[in-house]
Amino acid sequence: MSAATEALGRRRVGVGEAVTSWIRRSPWIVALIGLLVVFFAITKMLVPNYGAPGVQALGISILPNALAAVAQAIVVISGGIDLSVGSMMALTSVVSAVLMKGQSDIFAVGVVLGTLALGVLLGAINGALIVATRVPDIVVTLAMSFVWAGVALLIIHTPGGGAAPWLMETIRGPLVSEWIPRGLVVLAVLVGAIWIPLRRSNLGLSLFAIGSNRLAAFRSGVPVDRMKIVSYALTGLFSSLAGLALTANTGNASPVPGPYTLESIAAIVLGGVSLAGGRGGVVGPILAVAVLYLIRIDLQFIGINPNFGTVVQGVILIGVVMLGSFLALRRVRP
Amino acid sequence: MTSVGTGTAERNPWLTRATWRRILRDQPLIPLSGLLIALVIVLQLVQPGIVTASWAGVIVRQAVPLAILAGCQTLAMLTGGIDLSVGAVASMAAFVMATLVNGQGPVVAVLAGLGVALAAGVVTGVGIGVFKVHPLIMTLGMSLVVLGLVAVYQLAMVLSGVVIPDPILWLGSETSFGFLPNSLFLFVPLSAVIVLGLRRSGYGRLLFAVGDNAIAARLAGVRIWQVLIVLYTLSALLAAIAGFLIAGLNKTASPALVESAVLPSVAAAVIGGTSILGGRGGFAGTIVGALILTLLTTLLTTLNMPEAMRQVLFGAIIVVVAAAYTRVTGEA
Amino acid sequence: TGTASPGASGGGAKAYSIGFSNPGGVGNGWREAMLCSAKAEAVKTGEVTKVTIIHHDTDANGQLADIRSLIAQGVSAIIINPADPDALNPGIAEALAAKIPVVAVDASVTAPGAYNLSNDQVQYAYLGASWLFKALGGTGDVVYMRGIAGHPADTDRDTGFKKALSENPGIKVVKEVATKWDPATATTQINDILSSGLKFDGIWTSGVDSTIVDALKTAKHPFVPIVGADNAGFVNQLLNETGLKGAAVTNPPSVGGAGVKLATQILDGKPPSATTVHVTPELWDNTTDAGKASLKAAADPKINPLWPLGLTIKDWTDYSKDEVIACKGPGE
Amino acid sequence: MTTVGTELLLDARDISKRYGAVVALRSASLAVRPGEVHALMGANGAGKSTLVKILSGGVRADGGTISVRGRPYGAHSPAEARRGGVVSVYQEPALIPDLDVRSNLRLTATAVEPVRHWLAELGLPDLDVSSMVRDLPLASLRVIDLARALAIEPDVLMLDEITAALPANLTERVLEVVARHRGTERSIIFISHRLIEIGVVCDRATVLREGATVGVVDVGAGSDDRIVRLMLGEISRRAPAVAAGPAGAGARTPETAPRLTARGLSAATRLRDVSFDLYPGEVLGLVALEGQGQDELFDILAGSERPAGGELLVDGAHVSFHHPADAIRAGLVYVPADRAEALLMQRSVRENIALPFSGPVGAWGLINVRGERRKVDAAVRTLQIDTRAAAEVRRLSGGNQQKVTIARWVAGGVRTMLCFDPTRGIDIGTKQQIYQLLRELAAAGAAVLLYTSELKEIQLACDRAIVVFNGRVVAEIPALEADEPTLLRAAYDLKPDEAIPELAVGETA
Ligand SMILES: Nc1ncnc2c1ncn2[C@@H]1O[C@H](COP(=O)(O)OP(=O)(O)OP(=O)(O)O)[C@@H](O)[C@H]1O
Ligand SMILES: Nc1ncnc2c1ncn2[C@@H]1O[C@H](COP(=O)(O)OP(=O)(O)OP(=O)(O)O)[C@@H](O)[C@H]1O
Ligand SMILES: [Mg+2]
Ligand SMILES: [Mg+2]
Repeated sequence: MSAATEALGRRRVGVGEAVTSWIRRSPWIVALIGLLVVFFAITKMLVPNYGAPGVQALGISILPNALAAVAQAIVVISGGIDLSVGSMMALTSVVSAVLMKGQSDIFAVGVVLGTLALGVLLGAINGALIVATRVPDIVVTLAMSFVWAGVALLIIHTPGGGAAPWLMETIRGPLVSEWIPRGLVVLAVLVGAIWIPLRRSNLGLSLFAIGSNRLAAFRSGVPVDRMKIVSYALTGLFSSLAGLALTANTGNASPVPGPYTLESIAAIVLGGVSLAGGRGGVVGPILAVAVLYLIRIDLQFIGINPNFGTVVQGVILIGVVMLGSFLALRRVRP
Repeated sequence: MTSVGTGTAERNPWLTRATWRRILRDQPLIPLSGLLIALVIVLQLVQPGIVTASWAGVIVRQAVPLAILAGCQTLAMLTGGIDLSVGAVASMAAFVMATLVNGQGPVVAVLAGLGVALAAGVVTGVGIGVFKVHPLIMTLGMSLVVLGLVAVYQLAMVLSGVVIPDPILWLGSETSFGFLPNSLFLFVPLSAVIVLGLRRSGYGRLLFAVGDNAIAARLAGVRIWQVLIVLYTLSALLAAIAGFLIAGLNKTASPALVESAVLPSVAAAVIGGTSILGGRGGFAGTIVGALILTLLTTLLTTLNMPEAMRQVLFGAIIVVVAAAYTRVTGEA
Repeated sequence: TGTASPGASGGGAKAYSIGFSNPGGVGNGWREAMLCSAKAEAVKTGEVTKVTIIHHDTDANGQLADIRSLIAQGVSAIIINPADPDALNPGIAEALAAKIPVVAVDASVTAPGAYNLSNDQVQYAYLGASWLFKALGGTGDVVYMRGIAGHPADTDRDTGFKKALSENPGIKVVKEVATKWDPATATTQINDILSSGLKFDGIWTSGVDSTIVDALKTAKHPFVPIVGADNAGFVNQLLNETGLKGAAVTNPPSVGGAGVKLATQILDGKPPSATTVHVTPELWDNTTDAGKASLKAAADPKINPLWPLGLTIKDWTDYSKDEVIACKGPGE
Repeated sequence: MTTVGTELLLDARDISKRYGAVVALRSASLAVRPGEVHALMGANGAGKSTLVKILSGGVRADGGTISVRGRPYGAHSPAEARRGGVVSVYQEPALIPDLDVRSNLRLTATAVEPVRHWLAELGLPDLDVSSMVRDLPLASLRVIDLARALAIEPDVLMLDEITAALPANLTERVLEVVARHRGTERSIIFISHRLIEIGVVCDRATVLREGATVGVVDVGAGSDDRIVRLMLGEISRRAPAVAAGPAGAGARTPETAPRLTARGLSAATRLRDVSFDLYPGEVLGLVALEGQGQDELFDILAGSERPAGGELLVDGAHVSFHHPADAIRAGLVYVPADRAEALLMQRSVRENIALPFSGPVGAWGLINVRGERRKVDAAVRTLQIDTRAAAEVRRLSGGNQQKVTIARWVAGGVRTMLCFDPTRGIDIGTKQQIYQLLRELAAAGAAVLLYTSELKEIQLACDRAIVVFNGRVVAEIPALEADEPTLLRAAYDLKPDEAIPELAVGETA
C-alpha cells in the first residue's frame, strides 16, 4: 500500500520536468528539430533574403510528402510496409480531380469526403489481401502499387481534372502571420485531429502492439488481423489526404505516380520509425520531410552540379541513418 | 459439451495434406514449374503457334539477366536484406564498360566495369554490415549515389562513344543452333555455382544463418559484418554481369538502362519462393520465378493490352501467384 | 526588401541568374544535353552569371516546389521543362507576380504570361507518321511504340500520330506499347512482338529507336520502314545499315539553350511579339537525297548513340557543338 | 488445508492436436476442481504447453471436448478465453516490448491498482509502471505477466513454467501466492519441471506422456516418485542417478594450471569485481540471485561484450575478446539459456550443430559433407537428440532444442564450456543427461562453468561453487558442503546464522 502511494507521489511532476523527460524520451525528435534549425540557418546564410515567402513555399511544398510519410509511418509502426502509397496518391488524386472538375463548391466537399472514403477502401483492400493471403506485406503492396497506378491510368490517360478553388486556397498562402503557411496549419490540424486521438486510444495501442510483437499482441487480446487491416486503411486514408494535397496544389491530377513511396520510406526512417515495427511516431517523419526539403534547396542554392546533388542526397540519406544508429548505440550503453 | 473439431489422428501421416505441403514447400520447384507450364499453355491457347523453340530462346534470353538480378535479391533476402541498388550498379558497370572500349580496349573496359561495381558493392556492404544501416535505406541511397556519379561521368564521356564488345554482344543477344541463347553458356555454370554454393558451402550456410537468427549466428562465432560485406559485393558483381548481358541484349548502354528491372527482380525472387523475411529460399526457385515473370510480360504484350490494363493485371497476377504459392505450401 | 535581386545588381553590366527546373530523366541523354545546352548558351550571352539547375526525378507537384524554391532564391528568370501543361500554373503565377519571367521549353504550359518555346510535339509525331504511312503506300500494319503513358509530350505525340492515322485509312495499328522511353523495356517489347510471329510492315517509335533496329537485326527479321528521333545511334544506322528505310524526326534538346536566350531577351526588355515560339521539327529520311544530306550533316559517330544530335538551333543558339559537349556553365 | 469441490471447474477430454507430421497431443484429458492447484506434468515435448494454448484460445484443437463449470467451452482467442474466465501465463512473456507497462495493462483492460498490489505481493513493489517493457529483465516480465493475470481474477489460471526463469527469491513469492489460491473459488493449473515446487503448492497432478494423459496423482508423500515414473515411462529406469555425488570431485590437483582466470572483471553496470579460476577437469558452479552481474559476466566471457575493467587469462595468457569468435578461438564456448538466442529455428538440426564450423572466413568454401555428418552424428548420439523432426529445429521440443545448443559445441570438441542455466525448463530425464554430459566433458579434461538458477544442481553436477553477490564473488564452497540453505545464505551474502529474508516474508504474508 505504502509503495503504491509512493509511486503516485513520484509521478507528480512539474511542467519543466515533463518537458525534460519528453526530451530525454525523444532524443531523435530533438535532434531533428536541431537539424531543421541548422538547415534554416544555412539557407538564410546562402540566401540572405530567404524569409516568409520561403517558409510559405516550404509549407505548401512538403504537404503531400509529409502526409505520405505519415501514411507510411502508421503502417510501419504496425509492423507492415506499404509500397503502394504513391500509387494510392495518384489514384485518389485522379478520382478527386476528375469528379471535382467544373462542379460546385458543395459538390466538391462531397468529392473530398468520397476521396477519403476511397483511400480507406484502397488501404483496407491492401490490408485484407495481406491478411487473407498471408503473403508478406512488401510483396502484396508492391503488386498493388501496379494495380492502383493502372486503375488511375484507366480513369485518365493524361493529366487532367480540376480542383475546387476553395480546396486550392485551403493549403495555399499564409494564415494570420506571413510566417505561418496554411499548408503547415492544415498538416497540423489533420495530424492533430486524426493521429493524436488515435494514438491515445486503445486502437492506437493495438497498432503499436501488433507492430511490436504479434504473438504477444494476440495473447493480450488484440484482434491482430483486424488491426492489420485497420492500419492499412489508415495508411490509405492519409494517402488519400496526400492525393488530395496533390490535387489542391497543382489544380489537376496526373495518373503517373510521383516518387512518393520511396521518399516516404526514407522520411520515416530518418524520422525515427523502426522498420521492424512498434517504434516511432508521425512527428519525426514530418520533421524529416522538412529537413530533406531544406537539404535539397540548400544544395540548389549552393549551385552544386545537379547530378552531384543526387549523389549528395544519397549520401545524406545513408549518413543520417548511420548517425542515428550510432547515436542509438551510444544511448543503449550509458 | 461441444466438439472442438474432428480428429485425423488415425490417418496415414504420409498421405496427409500436411505432408504434401511439406514436400511442396521443401521442393518449391514443383508448384513453380507447374505454374510455368500453365502459363505456356495459356499463351499457346491465346495465340496458337507461338510456342516454338526459337520463341523459347527469346524468352530465356530475356529471363537470364532478370534471373541474375533476382539472384542478387535472393542472396540479400536470405539474410533478411534487399538490394535496390542492383539497377543503378548494373547500369553503371555496363555504361562504364561501354564507354571505355574505344579508349582502353574491351578487356580493360570489362574489368573497369566489374571494378566500379565491386567498389559500390563494398561500400554498400560496409554500410549495412559495419554501420548497420537498414538494407532498404542503404541500397536506396547507394542507387542515388551511383546514378548521380554515372550521370556526371556521362557528361565527361559524351564523345567516347558507347561500344559493346563483340563477346558481350555474342553472349547477350546471339543464339547457337538457331535457338539456344548464348547467355546460357554463362548462366548455367553461374547458377550451378550459386545453387551449389548456397547448399554446400560454408558461406551459403551463413547467409541462411544470418537471416534466420543473427544473434545466434554471432554467438556461434560468425562475424556478420564479414558475411554482409561479401554478400553485397557479390550482389554488385552479379548485377554487373547482368548489366553486361542487358547491354549485350540492347546493344547499347546508358546510366539508367537496368533501372526498370529492379522491381521485377524483387518480384521474381519472391515468386520463386524466397522469403523476404530471411532464412528461407534458394536460387533454383528464383530462376523459375524470373521465367514466370518474363512469360507474364510476354503474355500481356501478346494480348495487346493497353498500358493501364497491363499494369493492373501484372500486379493482380503477382498477388494471385504469391497467394496460391503460399496456400499450396502453407508458408508465408 | 531593399536588396536588389542578384539579376539587377552589379551596376552597369548585366548579371542575370537563371533558374532551370527539369523534373525527370537523370542520366537520360536528351535531358542532359538540354541542360548542357542551357549552360553553354548562358555563357555565350555574356549576361548570365549563374545558372541554377534543379534536375531530379519528380512529378508536377515536385516541380512546383522547385519553382517556388527558385522564386525564394530570387533568380532573374525561370526556365522549365514542364511535367504538366496545367499543373504548374500556380507556381508560374507566383513567379510572374514576383516579376520573374518564365519560359517553358520542350513542352508548353497554359499559364497566361509564360513564354513557350518548344518543339511542336504534335507536329513531331504527325510528320514522322505521315512519312511512314506514305512509305508503306498508304496500307499496312504498324507497330506503335509510345513513350510514358500520361506524359504530356506523349499525349501530344499521340494526337499527331492519330491525326496522320485518320488521314491514312489503309493503315492499321496492330500493336501499341508504352516503352517508357526506356531502351531496355523497348527491347523486351519488340522481342516479344517478334517472337510472337506478329506480322507488321512498319514501326513508329517515340524516340527509342536504335535498339529497335538492333533487335530486328538480332532476330534476323527483315527491316521494315521505321521512324525514330535524331539520336546519334539511329542516324548512324539510317546512314549505314543496308536495306534499312527510315526517317529521323528532330527533337532538339537545344531548346534548353534557346530558352536561355529567350529569357535574356525578355530580361533585356526585348521580348518576342508572341509568347509561343515553336521550333519546327524536321524530318530526315534516308530515301531522299535531301534527307540523306541532312542525316550526313548531323551524324557524329563519336557521340554516345543514345544522345540526340540536334545540339544547336539556328538563330536560337550561339555556342559551338564542342561547347555544349563540354557542358560548362558561367563561372564553371 | 484444502477444500476441494466435487463439481469440476474445467473438464477437457481427449484433446488432440497435430502440427504437420508431429503429434503434439494425442488424447489429453484434464479435470480441474474448484479451489485446487493442479499440476500438469510431463517430459519436454509431452504437450503441456500445447494443452495450455488450446485451453486459453491461443491454438485450435483438432479434436476433443472442453467444458467450464459444466458448460461447453471453445475459445477462439485468448481474449475470448479471458472473457470466459480462463487466463494463461504463457511460457514466453505476452507483453508488448515497445509499450510501457501501463499501456500493456490498458491493452488487456486491466486496472493498474490491482496489478500494483499483486506486484508488491510477488516481490516487485518498486516496479515503475511507466518503464518500457523492452528495458525490463525477463524475470520481471514473468512476474508482471503473472500479476496481470492475477488482477483479472480468472476462474482458471494457467501458469506455464512460470518459475523456470525466476531467481530463487521470486520463485518463493510466486509459490506462496499460488498456494493462497487453494480452497478458494478459483483454480490454478501449474506447470513446472521442479518436483519440489509441485510438492509445495499442488493438490493433484495430471501427467502427460507423448501427448496423452497417463495418470492423475494426488500430491503427497511419495507422489514424486509416481509422477516421475508416469512421466518418463520406460526411460525412468535408464536415467542414471548422478546425485550420488560429483564424479569429478578432487580430480583437480593443485599443480594444474587454471584454464581460465578472471581477475577483477567489471562491467559498466552490475558487474563490479569478479575474480576466479576455472581448472581443466572441473565443473565450477556459479550461484547468484537474479541480477547480481552473472549475465554481464557470461557476456564478457563469451566475447559478446567488452569488460569495463579487469583482465582475463586463458591458459595463462592474457586475452581480450572483441567478438564471440575470439572467445571461441580461445576455446571458450557459450550455451545461452534462451534458446531463441542460440538456434536457427527454421534450419535443420545438422545445420544448427555445424554452424560454428562455417564461421571463420577460411571455412566459407565447400563443405566436407562426409566429415561434417560424422561429427554431427556423433554429437547427436552423445546427447541422445530426438531427430524425428530434425528438418527444422523449431519443431523440436524445448529439451531437444537445448540439447542441440550443447551438441553444437560438443561436435567441435570442448575445452572450456560456459553454460548459463542450461536446464531451465527442461524435464528431469533430460536434466540428468545434461549433468551426465557435463561430468563426462570434465572427466575428459574440459573446464565447465555452470550458472544455474536451481541450487540443487550444484551438488548434482559441480565440483565446487562460487557465489556472486552484488557484482562480486562472495563465497567459494566445495560441492559437498553446497547444500541449498548454505548456497542461499551465501547468495544473500548473509552470515551462516542469519535468516533468509524470503522465508520470513513468506511467513508473514
Ligand atoms: N508450432 C509447432 N509446430 C510444430 N510442432 C510443434 C509446435 N508446437 C509444439 N510442437 C510440438 O508439439 C510437441 C508438444 O510440445 P509442447 O510445447 O506442448 O510440449 P511441452 O510439454 O510444453 O514441453 P516442454 O516441457 O519442453 O515445455 C513437441 O513435440 C513439439 O515439438
Ligand atoms: N530473453 C527472453 N525473451 C523472451 N523470452 C525468453 C527470454 N529468455 C527466455 N525466454 C523464454 O522463457 C521460457 C522459459 O524457458 P523454457 O526453457 O521453459 O522454454 P521452451 O523453449 O518453451 O522449452 P520447453 O517448452 O520445451 O520446455 C522460454 O520459452 C524462453 O523462450
Ligand atoms: Mg512447454
Ligand atoms: Mg519448457
